Amino acid sequence: MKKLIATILVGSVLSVGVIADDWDDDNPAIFFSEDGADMWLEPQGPNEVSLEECDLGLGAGVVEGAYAQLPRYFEDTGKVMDLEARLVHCMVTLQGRDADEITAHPYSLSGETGTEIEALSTWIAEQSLDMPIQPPQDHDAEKAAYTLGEKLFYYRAGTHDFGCSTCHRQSNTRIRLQELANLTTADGAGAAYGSYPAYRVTQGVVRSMGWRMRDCARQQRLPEMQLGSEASVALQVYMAVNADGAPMTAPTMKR
Amino acid sequence: MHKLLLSMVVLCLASLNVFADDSAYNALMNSMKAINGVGLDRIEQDEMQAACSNPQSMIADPEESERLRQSAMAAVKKPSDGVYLGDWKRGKEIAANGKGLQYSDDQNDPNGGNCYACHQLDPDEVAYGTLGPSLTNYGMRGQSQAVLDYTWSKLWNATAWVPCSHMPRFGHNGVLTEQQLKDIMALLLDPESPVNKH
Amino acid sequence: MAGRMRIRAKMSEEGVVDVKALMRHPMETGQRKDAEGNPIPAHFITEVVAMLGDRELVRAHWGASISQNPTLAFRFTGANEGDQIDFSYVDNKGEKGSGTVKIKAG
Amino acid sequence: MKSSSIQTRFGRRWFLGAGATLLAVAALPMRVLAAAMRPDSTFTATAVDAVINDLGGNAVDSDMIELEVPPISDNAANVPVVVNSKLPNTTKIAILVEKNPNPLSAIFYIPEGTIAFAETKLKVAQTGLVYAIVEADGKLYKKSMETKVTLGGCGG
Repeated sequence: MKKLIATILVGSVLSVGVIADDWDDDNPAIFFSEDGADMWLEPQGPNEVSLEECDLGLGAGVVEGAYAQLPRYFEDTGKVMDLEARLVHCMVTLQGRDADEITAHPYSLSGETGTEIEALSTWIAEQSLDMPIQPPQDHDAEKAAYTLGEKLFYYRAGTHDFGCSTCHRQSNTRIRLQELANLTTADGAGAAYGSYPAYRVTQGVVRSMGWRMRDCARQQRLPEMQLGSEASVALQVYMAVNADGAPMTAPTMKR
Repeated sequence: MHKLLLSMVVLCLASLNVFADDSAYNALMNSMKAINGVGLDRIEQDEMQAACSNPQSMIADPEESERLRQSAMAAVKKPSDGVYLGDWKRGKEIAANGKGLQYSDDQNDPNGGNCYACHQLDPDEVAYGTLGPSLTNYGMRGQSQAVLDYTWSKLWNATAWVPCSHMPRFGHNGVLTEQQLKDIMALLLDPESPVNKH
Repeated sequence: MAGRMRIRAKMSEEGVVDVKALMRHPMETGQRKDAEGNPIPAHFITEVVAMLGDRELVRAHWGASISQNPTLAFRFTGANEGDQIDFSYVDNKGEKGSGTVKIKAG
Repeated sequence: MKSSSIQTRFGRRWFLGAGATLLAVAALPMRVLAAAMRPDSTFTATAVDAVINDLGGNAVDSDMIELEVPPISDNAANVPVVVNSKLPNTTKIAILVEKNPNPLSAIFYIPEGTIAFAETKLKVAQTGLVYAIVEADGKLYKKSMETKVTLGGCGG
C-alpha cells in the first residue's frame, strides 16, 4: 500500500506539469519518454520487480549511454541483441513475464497511443542523447552480425525485387518528397540510425528502430519482421557500425 | 580454350551464388512471419534477384549479366490484342497509387504502380521522387512501334534493358495487369496526358 | 493517455510573453478505423483556456481537425517573470487536462 | 499485481492526470465558466460560407492579417498554421480549412493584453485554401492561402 501511494505521488507530480517548463520543441516524444521512465521503475510481472537491474550492456541498471553501444553481444544469452530484444529478455528473466505476450503486440496499431516497448525505447535512447554511436565490434558474433547485416542490406527479394539497397545506397535522392539516407556512409547511417526512436507525426506515436526494420520489410513486400530477430538485429548492427561515432539525436520528430 | 573454361567456372559459381552463401536467406527465414497473404516464399530469390544481391548490387561477370538480360527480354509478353495504349486517366491513378502486395494492403484492391515514388511525370504533381529519371514529356518520342515496344518491355521487365535495374518488373512479376500496363503506357505516350502537356 | 501537458513561457526584454503548450491527446476525428476495421470514436479537445491568476489570457474552441498531440502558441503582455500561467482543457468526452508554468526570462 | 497491458498503464497515468486536474479546475475563478460557449453547430457546418455566416457574415479581405501556411504539405496530419492580426481591437481569430468535412478548425478569443497571434497545427484533408477569419471592432476580415496536399514516403 505504501508503495502504491508513493507511485501515485510520483505519477501525479510528473503529470501535472509543475516541472514541465523546460523543453525546447514541439516533440510529443517527451510524453513517451516520461512514460518510459516510469515503466523502468514499475514493479511488474509474477516477480513484481522493476527493470532497474536490467543489464543493457554497460552493467546492471546502467541506462546512460547504453543505447549508443547497442546492438552488442551478451554473454548470458550468447547472442547479439538490440535494445528491444534485451528489454524482452529482462522482462522474462527479471520480471518472470511471458515473451510471446510481450512480442505479440510490441508496436502501436492504428488508433493506439503507445506501447511499453515504444515508451521504454524512447526514454532509454534519450539517455544516450548526443553520445557517439559506437556498438562494439570485438566479439566474433558482433563481426558476424555486421557481415550478415551487409548481406541483408543488399538482399533483393519479393514481388518488387526490393532490397534495403534499392533506396538507401545513394546520396541526394528522394522517394516522393522524402530525402533518403545513404546508409552505406557514416553521415547517412548516423543521421538515420541516430534519429530513432522518433515521433512520427503521420502516426501520432513514437516508433522504435525495431519498428522501422519491420516497416521497411513491409514496404519491401516481405513478411513481418520479428522484434529482436536475427535479421532485424544484424541490419541495425550494419547501420550502427556504419554510423561510425555519429551522435545520437533521438528522440526526434519525423514526418 | 583456357578462357572459355575459366568463364564456365565463373558462370557456375555465379549461378550457384545463392546456394554458396544462404546466410541472408536463412536469417530472413528465421526472422520473419507470414502474415495476411504475404508468405515466407517472398524471401526466396529468383535468378535475377540472387545475381543482383551482392554488395556491389551488380553481378561481376558481364557474360552472366548479358545472359540474364537476354532471358528477361525473351520472356516479355506483348499485349495479347496488339493494342499498347489504354486510358491515361486510369494510368494517372495507377501511377499515384503506392499500395499493393504489402501485408497491410487489402488484397481485393488493385495494385498501384507507385511511379511517383521514383519518377517525375505530370509536372503539376510536386511530390515526386528522384531515384529514377524524370519522365515529363516522355511522349515527345512519338508512338512508333519501336517506342511502343521499348516502353512496354521496360515496364514489363526493366532488367531486359538494364541488368539489375532497381525498377520493379511490373509485368514479369504480375504486379500490374496487362490493362494497367496499357494505361501507364497511355499516361506516358498519349499527347493528351498531363505528362506531355507542358 | 489524455490529461498531460508541456508548457513553456518565455518573456522577452520588451515584456512580451511567448507561450507554447503541447498536449497529449489523440484528437480522433471519428472517421478513422482501427486495425480490425472498426470505427474509432471521435475524441478531441473542444476547449483550451490559459489564465494568469483571474485574468483570461486566451480561450480556444477547437474541432477534431486540430492535429494529434496538439500545440497551441500565443503571446501576451503585462506579466512578470515568475508569474504562473494555468492551462486547462476539456474534450468532447468531458475528460480534462491541465498544466501550469512559471514565466521565465527568455 | 500483474499489469502487462500498456493501455492500462497509460490509463493509470490519465487517471492521475485527471485527479490533479480536478484540483486545478476547482481553483479556477468563476469567470472562466461564464465565458463564450463553444458554437457547436458552427464546428459541424460543412461549408466555408456557412461557417463565416455563423461567425457574423461578410468577411472582407485584409492584408492586415498575416497568415503562414506551408504551400506544400506532405504531412497533411500536421500542417502548422500561424495567424498574426495587425487589425486594431482584434477579439477573435478563426481558422478554417476549405476542403475539410467540417471546415472550422479553431476559434481563438483574444482578450485585451493578449496579442492577436495564434499558432497551432491542423489536419488538412486535401489541397485547398486555409482561411484566417478575424473579428476586429465587431467586423469580420479574412485572408486565405492555398496548401497543396501531397503524398509522402514510400506511398503505402
